[in-house]
Amino acid sequence: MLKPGLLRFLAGLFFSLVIGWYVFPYALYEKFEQPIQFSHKVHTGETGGLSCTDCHEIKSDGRFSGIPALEKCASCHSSAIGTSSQEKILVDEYVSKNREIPWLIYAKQPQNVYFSHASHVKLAALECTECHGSHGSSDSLRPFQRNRISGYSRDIWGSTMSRINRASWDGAKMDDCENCHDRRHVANTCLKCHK
Amino acid sequence: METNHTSPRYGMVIDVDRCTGCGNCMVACAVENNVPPADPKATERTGTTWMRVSKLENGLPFPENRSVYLPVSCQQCDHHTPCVSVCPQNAVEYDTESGIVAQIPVRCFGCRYCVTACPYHARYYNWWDPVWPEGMEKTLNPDVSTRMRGVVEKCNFCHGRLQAARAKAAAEGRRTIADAEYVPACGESCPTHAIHFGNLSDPNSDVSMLSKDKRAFRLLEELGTEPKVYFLSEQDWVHAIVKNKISTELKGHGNG
Amino acid sequence: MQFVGGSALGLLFTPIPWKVLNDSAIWTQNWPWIPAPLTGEFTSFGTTCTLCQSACGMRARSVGKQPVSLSGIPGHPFNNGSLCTAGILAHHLRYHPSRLRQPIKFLPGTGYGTPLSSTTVVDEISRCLNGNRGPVVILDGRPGRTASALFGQLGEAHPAVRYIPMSAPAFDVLHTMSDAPLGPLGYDIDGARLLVNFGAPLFDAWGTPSRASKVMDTRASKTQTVIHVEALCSRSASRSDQWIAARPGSEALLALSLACVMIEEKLYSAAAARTIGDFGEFSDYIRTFSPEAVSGASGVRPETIRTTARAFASQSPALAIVGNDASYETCAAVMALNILAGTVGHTGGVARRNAIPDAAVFPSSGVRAVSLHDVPDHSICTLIIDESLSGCTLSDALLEKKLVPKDATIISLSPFVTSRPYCTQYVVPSTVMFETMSDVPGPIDAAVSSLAVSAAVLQAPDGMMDAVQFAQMLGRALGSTTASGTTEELVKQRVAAIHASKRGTVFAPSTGVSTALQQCASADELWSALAEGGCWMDDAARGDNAPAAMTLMNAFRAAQISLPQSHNVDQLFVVPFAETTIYNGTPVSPLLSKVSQESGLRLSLRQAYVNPATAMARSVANGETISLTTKNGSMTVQAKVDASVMPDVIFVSIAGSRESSVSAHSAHDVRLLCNVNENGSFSSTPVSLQKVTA
Amino acid sequence: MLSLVFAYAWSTGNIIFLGAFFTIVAIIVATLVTTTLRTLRALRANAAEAIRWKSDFHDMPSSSRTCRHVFTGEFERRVCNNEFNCNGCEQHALLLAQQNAAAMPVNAQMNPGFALPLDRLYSRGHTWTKQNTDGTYVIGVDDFAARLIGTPSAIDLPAIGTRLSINGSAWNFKKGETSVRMLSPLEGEVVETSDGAQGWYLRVQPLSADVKTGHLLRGAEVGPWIQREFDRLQNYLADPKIGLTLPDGGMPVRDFTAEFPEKDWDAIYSTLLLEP
Amino acid sequence: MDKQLISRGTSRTPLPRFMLWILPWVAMLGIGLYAIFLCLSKGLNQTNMDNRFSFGLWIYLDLTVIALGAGAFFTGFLLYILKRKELKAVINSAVTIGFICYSGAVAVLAVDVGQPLRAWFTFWHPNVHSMLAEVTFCITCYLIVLIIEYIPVVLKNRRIKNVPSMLVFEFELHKLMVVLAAVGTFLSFFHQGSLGGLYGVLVGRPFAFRPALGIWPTTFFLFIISAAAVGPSFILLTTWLTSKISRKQLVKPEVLQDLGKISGSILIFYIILKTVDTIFWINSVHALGFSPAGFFRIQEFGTWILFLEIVVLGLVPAILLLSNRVRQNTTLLVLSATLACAGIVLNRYVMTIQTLALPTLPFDQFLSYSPSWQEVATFLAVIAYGMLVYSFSFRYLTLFPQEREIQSV
Repeated sequence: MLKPGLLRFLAGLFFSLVIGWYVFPYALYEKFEQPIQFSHKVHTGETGGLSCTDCHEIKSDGRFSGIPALEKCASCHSSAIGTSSQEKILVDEYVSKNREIPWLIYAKQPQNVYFSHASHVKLAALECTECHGSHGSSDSLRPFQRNRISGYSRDIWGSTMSRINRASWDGAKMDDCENCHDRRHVANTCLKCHK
Repeated sequence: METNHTSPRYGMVIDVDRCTGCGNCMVACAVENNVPPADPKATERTGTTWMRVSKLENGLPFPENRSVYLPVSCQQCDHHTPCVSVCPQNAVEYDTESGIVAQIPVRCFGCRYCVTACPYHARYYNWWDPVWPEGMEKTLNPDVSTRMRGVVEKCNFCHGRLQAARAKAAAEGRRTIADAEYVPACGESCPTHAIHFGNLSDPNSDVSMLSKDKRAFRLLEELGTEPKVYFLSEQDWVHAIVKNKISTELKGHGNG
Repeated sequence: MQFVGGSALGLLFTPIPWKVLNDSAIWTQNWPWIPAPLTGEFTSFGTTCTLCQSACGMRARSVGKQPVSLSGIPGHPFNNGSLCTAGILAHHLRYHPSRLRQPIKFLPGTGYGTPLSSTTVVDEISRCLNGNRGPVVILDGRPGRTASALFGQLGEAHPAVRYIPMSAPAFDVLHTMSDAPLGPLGYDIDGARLLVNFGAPLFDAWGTPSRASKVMDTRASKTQTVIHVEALCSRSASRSDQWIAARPGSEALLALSLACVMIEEKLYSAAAARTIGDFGEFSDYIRTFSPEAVSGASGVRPETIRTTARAFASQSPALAIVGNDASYETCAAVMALNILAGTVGHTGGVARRNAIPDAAVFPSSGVRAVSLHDVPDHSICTLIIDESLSGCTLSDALLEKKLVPKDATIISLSPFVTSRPYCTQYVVPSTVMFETMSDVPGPIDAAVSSLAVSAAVLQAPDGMMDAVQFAQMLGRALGSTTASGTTEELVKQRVAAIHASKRGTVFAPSTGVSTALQQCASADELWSALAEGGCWMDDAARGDNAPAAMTLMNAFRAAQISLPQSHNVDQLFVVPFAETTIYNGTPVSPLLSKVSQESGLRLSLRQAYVNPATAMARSVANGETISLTTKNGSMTVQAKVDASVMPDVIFVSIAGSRESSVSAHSAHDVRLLCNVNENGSFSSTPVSLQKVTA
Repeated sequence: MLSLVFAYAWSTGNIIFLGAFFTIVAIIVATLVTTTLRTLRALRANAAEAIRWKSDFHDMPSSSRTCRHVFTGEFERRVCNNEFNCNGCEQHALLLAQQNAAAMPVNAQMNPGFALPLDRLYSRGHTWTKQNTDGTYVIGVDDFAARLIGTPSAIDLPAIGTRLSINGSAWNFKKGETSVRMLSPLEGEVVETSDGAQGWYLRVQPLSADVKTGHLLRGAEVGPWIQREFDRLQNYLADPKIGLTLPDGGMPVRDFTAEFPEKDWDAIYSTLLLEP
Repeated sequence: MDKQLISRGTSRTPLPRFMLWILPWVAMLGIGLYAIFLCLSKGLNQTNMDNRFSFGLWIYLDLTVIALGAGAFFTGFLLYILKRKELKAVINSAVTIGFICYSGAVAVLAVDVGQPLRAWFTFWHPNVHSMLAEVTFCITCYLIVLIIEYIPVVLKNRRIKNVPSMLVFEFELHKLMVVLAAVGTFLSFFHQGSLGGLYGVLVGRPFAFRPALGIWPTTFFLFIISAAAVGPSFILLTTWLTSKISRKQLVKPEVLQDLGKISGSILIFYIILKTVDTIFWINSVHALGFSPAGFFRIQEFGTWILFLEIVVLGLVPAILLLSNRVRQNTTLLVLSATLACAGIVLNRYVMTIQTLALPTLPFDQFLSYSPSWQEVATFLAVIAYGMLVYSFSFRYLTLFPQEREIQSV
């Protein structure tokens, strides 16, 4: 009597584990493709010669302009430089129509979070790669994954709940900010990062 | 709750003799901090005004009746802060880097214990979802997050402005900011310059010196909460009423 | 059973419950229906406020072009870094929920309107104007703009059109007392040593929000004394050096009583008296109003009146001022005081100012100042109103008297619905601040002329018209020619004319200082200073500009001031009460709820101040609802018991009431309860008070 | 929580507060886990019926728990608290040692008229058992229970092979809406069932040679016991207005249930047949 | 079916009559659930609470029912720890009442907070200095304990216990009940105290603020003792009421008298402490510069309220309950217990409502507050919920083990 009971029990357990660890994480996120498969690799390093701050700049009032406006792209790409299909989209769909590119921003902070690139870059002298990893040398853009419940970008929240196999730049949860602040003996008060 | 005395402790000194009770501070605060307009059903007791101008009367009949206006925001208690210790989930915190009592609405779950605890009635619960007329949401200040229904909010000395000032300093490679770089919206908007703002830890600052003026008083000082908002008045009756706790000598019922 | 148990246990070891718990909490932190602020580049620009006539310089912090907060420009000659409560919210005006999106046509007597399309409304307006029904009157709520000049051109060019720029009511009366034209007048408030203020909210952002600050700063040096006359200890009264509590409606009596003392004790200016042709008649007339005779009606002791009169005569220059909502009688009496003191046309008194030097561009501007009082009764068939919301109190009663009964048409340009129940009305939606380029002249009662500019930074919604376009549209409809070109082109011509005059000073926000216009190299430089929130200020008129010949009784025969027969001690009176004249009734921003509805700092719509003694006698407690009944109707209001107001007088808020459609006895607006006197102002009206029990 | 939560500090307050909290959570969890494990173990050990008896025993009114030594007159009043487990009862052992069972007279007149042969052992639940020659035991109901129940509408017998425990459920009678559980007088495996036509219902193979029957009533105890039971029954059947009367001149009828259909038989069965 | 669920040997009112009895409660619960739905979907603007009266009827209700529900822990403590066996007669009822009171309180709390979905933050980011964190932890734990304690009562149902696993589980759980009783007592002590501390720590509310004894304000201890004092009285009262309504004797009279005696002896102790505390409070607010009488100057909260609380509803029932002769008389006994319960109801009212109604700032005025219909309906829903759970429990479970014995005699 107990044997089949135990079996059923284990079957239930297994069922939950599969749903919970494989189906649920997959179903939780909505995937969106970026409007253009932008290649950081082409623009930076030996090939492109641009540095991060050429496009992502900190203004004199300490505000970070984030993803550059179309104007910036258009300053080089007023007409197609290469022959790639992505560049054709850029020129035909956005530059020539003067439409801003609706980028999906992986690292966009929640509205209640305050983050100053100026203090991290200028005062703490952090490298871009410290938080953004090798993103700057990637050849294509990963799909943007949006949590269906919270609306947050998955890249911010890490790949898995248990945060196994997580690269140092993969995600920036509140804990990550706090960890780094703690390591560097920076205050961890709420108002430090919340607005 | 240790106070780091090397970091600034921001405070405010309000000259009530200069205050005309115009209400600029209240609306400037609402604009700065993305406080929504009133719900049609909101009242004096359910509305949200981080800075609230109250009227203090001398209690005499017409025409001897005189009143002063007291703009009362969060008093940023420095010691035994009544709201910090009561919050069950650390949504209220004494910010050691500025002396500001921080309210983090996204942590708050709306139990309103802090509202009950605050003797200054400086805390406001969002009874309604914030609603802005169509298009007006474009006028929201990006330096301050909007809040949702069901949480408590209050004055934080326009902390968004402090963050902006710090970011600007950081861009220039500075770690400290001058007093003049950071003024809350109420102080900036006061047409009679009744509101002084600055670092109380700096003995040479405007507010430090004014706070030691013999005209200075604080609200409910005897409770020992060490508010960082001071008031100035030359009028004896103002001091007398504030000290004599007229409140327990109840005059009547009201919606106050 | 076991399966369910197993899955339940297994579930606890998967992310599902924890992640859902966590994410649902995050969801409450980012509710999609809660708006988020804009993101974008943070900038700032200077401009000039157009909400009222004060023309305050303001700096807007903005995301992209979108202003997110406003503050005064430090050093600005008008407002020196201060803004008023409404000014701080000026960028919300554009989004006010009651803003008109479409032209609307109201039918007489109904209070209901039907929306029209833009083209239909132009056609209908053309038909009205060309109906040959009688004179077309253009009422300009803010004279001195480019649009005003265009309206003026219409008046010049078209025989049927009369252009009436709104002016300060007190100066209208003063004009009638002068035998020769006086030209533009203004109060030289800053120059006066003694100021007797009959109820104007001087320290409550009247004229400029920075005045209270200025007075406080100079109080130690005691350069000016302010005596305030009002029935309650208002913000201005309590900030003044002396407050005289006078019964509402007795201001004219009190002013005449002061004049009486001046004449009795020969305290008047002999030079001024010589210019008064009917001094003897006036002296006889005024003897009735001795301090003793007036004391009962005004509640002011005779000694106080005598002391005040002596101070007014001795502390020269002394200036008596009234608010823009004062009655004709009060205006006449107060202006008589200024004439007797001999300060009309002098520094520190009622100054005569120079017109803006742009006559070369707009020949009509500043000429033919006609008052609405001068228009024959029941003569206006078509009335065109522009800028009716910008601070000039337009008396409904006076308008009704001037319009053709039952058959008049009013066309107004306004961002909000303004409905007048007794006539057909077209409301054309107008652009508001930040949507339109506009030149901003200074206040109509300023001592010197000035000009500033308010720039267009945001796209106006479709179908909105600015004043210049409106004037041009009227021109086309009337078949007259008006200056053509965009507002910006026209304003630039004006600025060039000013630059050419080399008069006055210019304030540049970038430097924060004012410099003489002569040092301004080019018209473009002046333009750019103005475009970033600066302003040009004319020089004060030089020399003695005292009027040569006056006939005071011109005004007093029309004023009909008499001492009340007897005063019933138990009688209550109701008085319409505007806490600040600037934004009361003008919907600027829903955030104004902070200073009224959400805090009780100022009266909200349908609230009234009641003295504690008055309230107690009728067992009314603070916050309770009371019903007020006069012979004109009744309304219910909430009582705010306040010891700073006079006993037996109920001050009822008129805040916000212009938004609601009004019709007699519907009692949304306390003004409907009040008696209206001959000259269109409200008199204090006997009222009975009942407590309303729910 | 704890170090998982950032900025957690090992302050005294935190340690005391969270320490107390986790201790309590641990106690609660431990209690639940212990209970679950014990439950599983008991179920595996087939102890459910024994536990049912233990559990039920304390829910029975004290009148149902009279000690057997009251029947013999050794006590005026004594209530058993030992689940009628006389083997484990020190007092019982002591009394057995003192008396000579054979010397006790058979107090026949105590019996109000029930046929209770003394060749068998009676359980307190009104079942009896008797050893067969082949070593198996037959189990039946006594005359009292038979008259109490009368003709059952159905009999719910256990399957062959079911293990019975002492005072555990043996079988159920259905009587209208109510169901009556009969207690097993002894431990064993059911080898045969019957509809009661032969006077018995179950034939049971004991699990061990040492058959425990010490708790069963016998001999002189039976009469006073059944008298007492009959008194209790009369108590129930008495018309509260008239007092004690008995049909048939005070003699037991064949079917009490049929005679007094208006009575709460569910409660009477429950009390007299020891199923609370 | 209904009959099959009713415990053997106990008679219950016929099903239709029972349905008639529960109908109004179901209706009340339904209206209350609608009010709760309104509050959760539209926000707390549905209530008449505001920024000045930020705690209202609900918090008052919570404090009161938790105080009255203290009978559960205290009876458990007396029975399992101090081995007062006679209390076995009411323990099941006490546990049920405790379960009702606490689950009702927690349900109302979930409506009362603005963001119930974030309530778990308290567990993840607790502020150990907050009395409310202490309350939250203890009430959550204690509610779990009460559920676990209530489970055996349910499992003892006639039908459920026929399932062997249920029966065995109940049996095994009951064996460990002493552990749960001990844990429950510990938790109850703390959260009853913390609820008192809730107001006692409010520096900004001199009316409620009390100096600390150790780390807790005196109200911490007063709340524990008052709850312990009144808990047995409430059990007495509910038992008597159930008995009256069901027209059955459920426990032996000695049990009620015993409860009364326990209640009385703790109550007298409490009243002494409360008096001492009040005297100390008068001195301390005076030292702060407040006029102690000023707190009682408004008519609704005059000094009479202090007299009523301490003397009429405190000292009087304490003395009555301590008298043997009074306890012999059921009417007087029940009356005294009622007075004692009313005393705690008033005490919690004063601590919640008067504390908030009194102004502190010089320009404040006395505040009034009247709950909205949604608040009242939610309040009544908790009452209805309690009545339903208790009615069903009484019908189908064995709340009073003595009942059957008393019936069978």
